[in-house]
Amino acid sequence: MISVTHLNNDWDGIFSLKDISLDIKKGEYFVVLGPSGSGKTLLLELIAGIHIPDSGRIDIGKKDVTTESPEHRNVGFLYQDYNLFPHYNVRKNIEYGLRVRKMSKEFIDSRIKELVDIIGIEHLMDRDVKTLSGGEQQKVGLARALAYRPDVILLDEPFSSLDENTKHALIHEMKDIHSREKATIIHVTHSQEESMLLADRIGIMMEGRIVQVGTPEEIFYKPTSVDVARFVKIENVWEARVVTRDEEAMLLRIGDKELVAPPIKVQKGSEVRVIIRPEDIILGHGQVTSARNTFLGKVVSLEKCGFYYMVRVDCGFPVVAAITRRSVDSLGLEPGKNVEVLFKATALHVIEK
Amino acid sequence: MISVTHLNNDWDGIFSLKDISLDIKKGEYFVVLGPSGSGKTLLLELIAGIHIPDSGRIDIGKKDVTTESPEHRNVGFLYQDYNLFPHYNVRKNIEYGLRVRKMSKEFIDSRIKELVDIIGIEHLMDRDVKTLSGGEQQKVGLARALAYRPDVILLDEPFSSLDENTKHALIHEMKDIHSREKATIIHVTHSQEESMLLADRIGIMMEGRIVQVGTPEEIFYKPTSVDVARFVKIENVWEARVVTRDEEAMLLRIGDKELVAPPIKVQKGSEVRVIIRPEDIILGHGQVTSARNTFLGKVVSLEKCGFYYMVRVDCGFPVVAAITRRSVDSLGLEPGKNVEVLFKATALHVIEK
Amino acid sequence: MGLVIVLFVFITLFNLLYKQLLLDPGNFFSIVTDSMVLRSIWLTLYASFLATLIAVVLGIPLAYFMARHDFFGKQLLEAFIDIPIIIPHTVAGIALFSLLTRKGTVGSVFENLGIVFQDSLWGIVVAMLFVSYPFFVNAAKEGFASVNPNLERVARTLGASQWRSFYNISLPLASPHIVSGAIMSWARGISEFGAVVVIAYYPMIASTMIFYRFNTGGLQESQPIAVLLILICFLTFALFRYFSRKRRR
Amino acid sequence: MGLVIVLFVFITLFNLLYKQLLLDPGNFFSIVTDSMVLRSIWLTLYASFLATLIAVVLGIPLAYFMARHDFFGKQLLEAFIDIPIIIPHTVAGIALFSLLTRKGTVGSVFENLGIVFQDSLWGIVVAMLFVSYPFFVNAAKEGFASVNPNLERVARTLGASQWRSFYNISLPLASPHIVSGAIMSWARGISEFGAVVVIAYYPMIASTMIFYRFNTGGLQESQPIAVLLILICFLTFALFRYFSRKRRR
Repeated sequence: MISVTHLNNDWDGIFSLKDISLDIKKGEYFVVLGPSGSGKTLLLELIAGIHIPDSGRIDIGKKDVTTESPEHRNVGFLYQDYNLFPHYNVRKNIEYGLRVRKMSKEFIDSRIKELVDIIGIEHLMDRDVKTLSGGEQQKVGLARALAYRPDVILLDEPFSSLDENTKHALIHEMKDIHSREKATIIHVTHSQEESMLLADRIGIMMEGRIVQVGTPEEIFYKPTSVDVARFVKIENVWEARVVTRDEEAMLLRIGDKELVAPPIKVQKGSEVRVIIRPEDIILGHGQVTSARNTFLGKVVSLEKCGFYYMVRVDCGFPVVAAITRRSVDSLGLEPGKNVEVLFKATALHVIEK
Repeated sequence: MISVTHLNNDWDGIFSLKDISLDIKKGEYFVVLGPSGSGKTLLLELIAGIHIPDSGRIDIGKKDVTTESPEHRNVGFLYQDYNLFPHYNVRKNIEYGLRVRKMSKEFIDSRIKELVDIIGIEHLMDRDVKTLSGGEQQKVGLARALAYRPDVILLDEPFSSLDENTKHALIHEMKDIHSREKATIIHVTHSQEESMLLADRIGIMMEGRIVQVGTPEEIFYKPTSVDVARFVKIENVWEARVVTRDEEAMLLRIGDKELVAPPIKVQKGSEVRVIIRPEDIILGHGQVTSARNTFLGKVVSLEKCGFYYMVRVDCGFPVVAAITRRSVDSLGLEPGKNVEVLFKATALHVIEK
Repeated sequence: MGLVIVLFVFITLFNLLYKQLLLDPGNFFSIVTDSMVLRSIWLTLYASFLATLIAVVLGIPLAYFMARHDFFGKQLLEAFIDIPIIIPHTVAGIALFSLLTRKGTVGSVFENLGIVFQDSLWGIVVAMLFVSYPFFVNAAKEGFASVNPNLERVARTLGASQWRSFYNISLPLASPHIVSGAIMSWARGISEFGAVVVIAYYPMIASTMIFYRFNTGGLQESQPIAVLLILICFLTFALFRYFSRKRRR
Repeated sequence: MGLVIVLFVFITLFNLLYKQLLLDPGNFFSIVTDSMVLRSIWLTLYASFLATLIAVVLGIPLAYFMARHDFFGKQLLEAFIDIPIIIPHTVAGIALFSLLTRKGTVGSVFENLGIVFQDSLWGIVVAMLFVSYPFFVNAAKEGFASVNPNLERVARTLGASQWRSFYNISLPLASPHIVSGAIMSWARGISEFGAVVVIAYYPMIASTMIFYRFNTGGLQESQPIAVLLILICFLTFALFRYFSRKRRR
């Protein structure tokens, strides 16, 4: 549906995009996730035609639009601060794209009615946009961008100017709107939470490059590089050496410990990295379990983190486990105590060094 | 140390404070938590002397400072956007409070050295403040406010203009600085996460009133009103009637179900509300457990929420449980399936209606 | 302390209005109903209106372009636009006269087209345009700069052409600035004396008329005209303040 | 299209400079070294400097107060400050002359103090002050308004008195605006003609000298002085742009 091929752009030397290629399917909710300053907004502006890339190619539908002007691209754009037209009321804002396209009065009315029902803003239609709250502005901006059924909706940090509670409510509505409107969406954000809750697929963007594309599961559990692992806050990244390897499993050595992991295509003796999310690590005392990797360790520290605890354990190599308050209480964990660390082989993700 | 008594202030009718009373102890880290627009910044400005309250009284140390001008109050103030003096470099910013107080050159140098070590900004000292990142600005602003050892440090949303990763790093440093400097801190924020990680005590502020004061444990697990429960995102608030009550327990009835809860001082037959955090609810299949409250229910929906799932179960009354991905997998939960819902009587929190 | 200066303006103007309107209204009415005086005032308002019209038509595209683009030499161009504000008024008059006199290069070209500047309406308009257009261009530029360019970009993605997004979005949003800039430019034209008097002593505009009457008849004959002009200026100025206030909202 | 207007200014000024400096430098140098001319230019610069000095001393407290406080009648006060910008220059002259003439109420008080305004340096200074101080006050007000009041509040909590926080924080941060406002006000004083000529034909300031020479000797005698003034104005203006640019950073 949307394809971006070898896109390069240098923007005053501050932001620059380097050889970006992406394929986004019709109806997909695609999130570009990356730290601020990585060039995410610029990517959206290139797709919208607000800037023209230095090199590379952009296709929307089956049309090459690389140098097309914005009004001929049929995209919808929602900037971070929504940019409603302040001299129009809500209805005139939403209708703008349809009026510019000289749609009939009947068509406009029926389309607006449909949208307003889906987005739930009927009560706002005659309001002055200056009186809207942040969340209301976002909904109106979204309705305006959706009105003429663009081929793709581009969302630039759509939740970042909202307070926490409004944000959570709107994330769920966004999901619903996406499926009811069958829209293709590219959403850029620096929030892992948003990407996890909304994305069909995620592209990780760092310093102007797309470094990994995958489902949320792949991104958050199977990062392909240490940088991505760090970015998605996996602290458990261990250097290991392959001892043996067969069709079903690999035996790895970390220091003087051995652990079992799913096999990847590497030679015996190679250096690899082992990655596991802190939520996938279980702490216990002599439990019966199917986990083949069990180590004895000593608790180093406990750190409150929301309603969970991050427990650091030294078992010859450093392990971080995310444990509920309940488990901390029932295991009586405290620094210096011994504890068993266990995890399933299948929860491990191994990458070449 | 700081006491605020029956403070009232009307600010253009937009923000207003209504009968605020607070006592903050020396060395305490006190967080005022509330939604935006609840009047939190105004409270700090009244304590700092930037505005004078309509009525009420403010004491700092043992001195009534209600109408004192800011420079005679000995407070440190860090606004949301830090407000470093743009025409001074970092060192001159930090020294400002000491120079105004005409401290000796030796004293200033030694105090600055000490602070700079604690806060870790030695490498920034000769930088122009315009070149600092958000996180660096925050540290410099904090150092400036701490330099003359004020009786209290007032922090206005100190993390809200930072990106997620910087924020997490700085929250941990803030904790460390607080304990090393033995400072008394009042920190206002709308972020539950910050308050949970930093506060010794939390005051919940809603629409210009302080509605509950307590430890994070009390606030997040034992809210005293439905409004606070909603604000701290507890969806499990059940209406119940007291069936029997003795020294050790109460038997409550919700619809046709009965449950056991810790006793509070109410008459038999009274209407009460029962509150429990979703993390304290366990889902299982015929487990052996010490929980006296066990119900059979049907899964209504599963909702991904970060690395956890919010599972809604109907067991005659609606229950929301927060469950790890592991548990969802091992229990094979999906909508329509039956599941056992259990929770300890002691995890329940009962309030009068 | 700073109020001294405001008080000074107030007393200066009040003294004049009081003397004319209350102490000697008869003299005031006889002089301001003099047809020569009325004609000169009408000429001033009309010439300044023409100058403002030219400034608006030529200034809007320039102001929009400068608000939206950064280019090499932009600061030099801004400097050039501001020059007439700081050049002494008689100097501006001399410069214009040198260029547009019938014997001058440009003046002779215009004379062949039938347009004469020396001692004519066109000379007055050109002098007023010269001193007043920077006020218009700067106000309009500020107006366009105050419109978030993302609004136009959004309009473009919604399907509007560049022209339409300008006409639907930027122009209406900048219009309070544009209107107040036009009024300011008109008032500046009305107030000009030095540049006009050099290029066109006749037909007399109001400022020239006051100067002439002052030299021939002293305060007695010049004060009434001054009062009338002050009243007209207050009216324009009230309009200006009205649009400025609207702009700030 | 808008460039037409810029081109017009450029050609107007270039035409004059070219004629004088390149075609007839001899005449230019003989006239601008005439001691009467030099004295009039010096008087203009000096009188305008005095007017600006008064505007700065009286204007800073007023500008600061207006930037920091909202009060009933603020808009009226702002209107009063702006009035001299839009009042026709000869009208301003008549108003001042009416007030300050030896026969006037205020004028006679000053005469007893030994200060005469009619045809004197003080008359020139007062006329220049009247037309130029709004430029200073508005620039200084904008300067103070651009300083985040939270900076002063923070300074207060850090232990600085109100005066000290003004002196350490607001004044230095507003200073680029204040300096450019003072230069603007100075340039405006230099450029004034209408108001000055009514209250003080003698001693002649540069504008008056040009007008006088134009009436007695035509372009031949007035152009060289105009060119010299333009060069002086360019210099002031370069200074102004330098501080404006600094301010924007």
